[in-house]
Amino acid sequence: MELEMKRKGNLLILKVTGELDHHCADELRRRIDREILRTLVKDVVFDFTELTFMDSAGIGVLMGRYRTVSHLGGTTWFLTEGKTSYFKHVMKILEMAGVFNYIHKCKSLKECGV
Amino acid sequence: MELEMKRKGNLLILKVTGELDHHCADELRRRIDREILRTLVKDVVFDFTELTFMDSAGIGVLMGRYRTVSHLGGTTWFLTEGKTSYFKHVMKILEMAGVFNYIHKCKSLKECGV
Amino acid sequence: MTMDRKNYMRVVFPAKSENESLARILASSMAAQLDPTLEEISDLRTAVSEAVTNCIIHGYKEDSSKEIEMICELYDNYIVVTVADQGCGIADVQLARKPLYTTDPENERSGMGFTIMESFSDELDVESAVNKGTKVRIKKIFHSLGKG
Amino acid sequence: MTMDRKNYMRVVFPAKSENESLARILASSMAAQLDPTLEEISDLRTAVSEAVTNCIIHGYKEDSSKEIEMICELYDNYIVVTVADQGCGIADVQLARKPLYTTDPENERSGMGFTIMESFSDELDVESAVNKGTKVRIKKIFHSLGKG
Ligand SMILES: Nc1ncnc2c1ncn2[C@@H]1O[C@H](COP(=O)(O)OP(=O)(O)O)[C@@H](O)[C@H]1O
Ligand SMILES: Nc1ncnc2c1ncn2[C@@H]1O[C@H](COP(=O)(O)OP(=O)(O)O)[C@@H](O)[C@H]1O
Repeated sequence: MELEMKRKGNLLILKVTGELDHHCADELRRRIDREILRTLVKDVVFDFTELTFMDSAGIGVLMGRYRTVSHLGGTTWFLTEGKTSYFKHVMKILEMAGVFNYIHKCKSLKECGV
Repeated sequence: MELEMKRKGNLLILKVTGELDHHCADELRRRIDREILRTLVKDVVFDFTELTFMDSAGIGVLMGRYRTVSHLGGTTWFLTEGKTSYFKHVMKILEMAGVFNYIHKCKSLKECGV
Repeated sequence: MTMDRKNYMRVVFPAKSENESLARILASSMAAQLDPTLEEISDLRTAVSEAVTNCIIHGYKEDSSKEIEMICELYDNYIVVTVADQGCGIADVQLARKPLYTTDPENERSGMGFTIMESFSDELDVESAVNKGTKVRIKKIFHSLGKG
Repeated sequence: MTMDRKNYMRVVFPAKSENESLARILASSMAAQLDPTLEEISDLRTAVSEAVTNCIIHGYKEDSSKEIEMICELYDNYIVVTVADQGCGIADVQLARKPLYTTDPENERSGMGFTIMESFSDELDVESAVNKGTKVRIKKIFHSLGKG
């Protein structure tokens, strides 16, 4: 798992690549939470389009960040325009878990209002 | 393992790609021997430059074909200009086994006299 | 109709989270011998990952001195993967299998593990006994192979 | 200095030639947890492949109803892979380990298996007893890691 964090105005872009499982979920959430608190951004957007593996640990990471961000009055976005065949699998898992009842889908960063 | 066989005059070009182990060695030698007897070529050249795995089963395949080809009065060649990092490993194994005391190294197909 | 088992593998490894990815590799390498689709392999990897993670987190509460056993059995057009721990066990399996049910929300567990295992496999059996352990049996049919 | 074992895996699979590649994947996936070089992984894959092939061809004479056991043990900067069969065994291990020595030239065996295992590993132990079986222990140090 690799995490790339970029700030664009009030938005924190979180690109996670590689394999997201329970093994790396803990590190992932610690690094993201630290960055949210450090930069005091309002909104975050998750880019999971280049994951090569994800299981329910990914749901936990998304919903946990959603809680932190909502608490601080921000919005959590999720990029839905992945091109890999694995990304369909990621979407299937997240839809099944009802994640998009809380987290906003977006087709591009433009939609997140930056 | 994939085998690609091409004829060029008196020369049979044998390109083996993928993984060459004991599991596929038997199929490999049967297919090659059938082609040698069918086409009655004189010489053969092995192209192992795109193997992703080889163990001592590769030595057996080379030396076995060398015996058949010599018996029919031909020469066995081996292409040495592989570009992959794995090809160095292949050469290390073949050098260790003394295969090149019998089989002629060549840098390109031109050297095999076609 | 009974089918012959074509191949199998019995593996034991410690309950370390590094081995979640190892377990996925084992199951998918064995499944690959049948040449299923990438999507079918993805389903299997996810289901196996959930089962192994559950042994580590719930069964053994992250005690990595404990062992997990995984058995992969390959048939004509399907694979059966059994993942077992000798940990704390589950008191009410029916309740545990419900979507969103989790005993570990502090660790951001979503309670979707069993639901995912179920929807990404063709059969899911769970046997468990408190203080004895839990055994999960995942059957994944490779419908793409069109046999049987 | 003794080193702690960081991880391990015990695997049992039938003596089928399909499982030669499976055994390579198992050993190299475990080794990859240390992040060695590609070349070091290639050496290990080759050595393991020779050991497993020998169990299948020589130990069990291609009887795929028999089982091979493989144990991978990971330390700080090296791996130990043990491959064992309960097959025919080797009467004279010293002779068997000689380059070019083979009892199976009809099958185009080169007699280079043990020589390759030796030169691609850092330590090779062979224990064998006639009609009991053979156990080969391959130790591969990942010198690239520069530890220990
Ligand atoms: N191997 C296990 N050992 C003990 N309890 C388990 C095991 N697997 C699952 N459980 C119990 O079942 C519950 C639901 O599991 P699951 O659906 O995978 O969700 P999650 O792992 O997110 O909690 C867990 O919270 C746990 O209480
Ligand atoms: N697992 C084994 N069981 C029984 N005999 C073995 C085993 N491994 C090796 N041998 C014996 O040792 C000989 C040399 O082995 P090796 O150097 O690997 O060469 P090869 O496999 O090409 O014959 C074999 O020909 C066989 O007689």
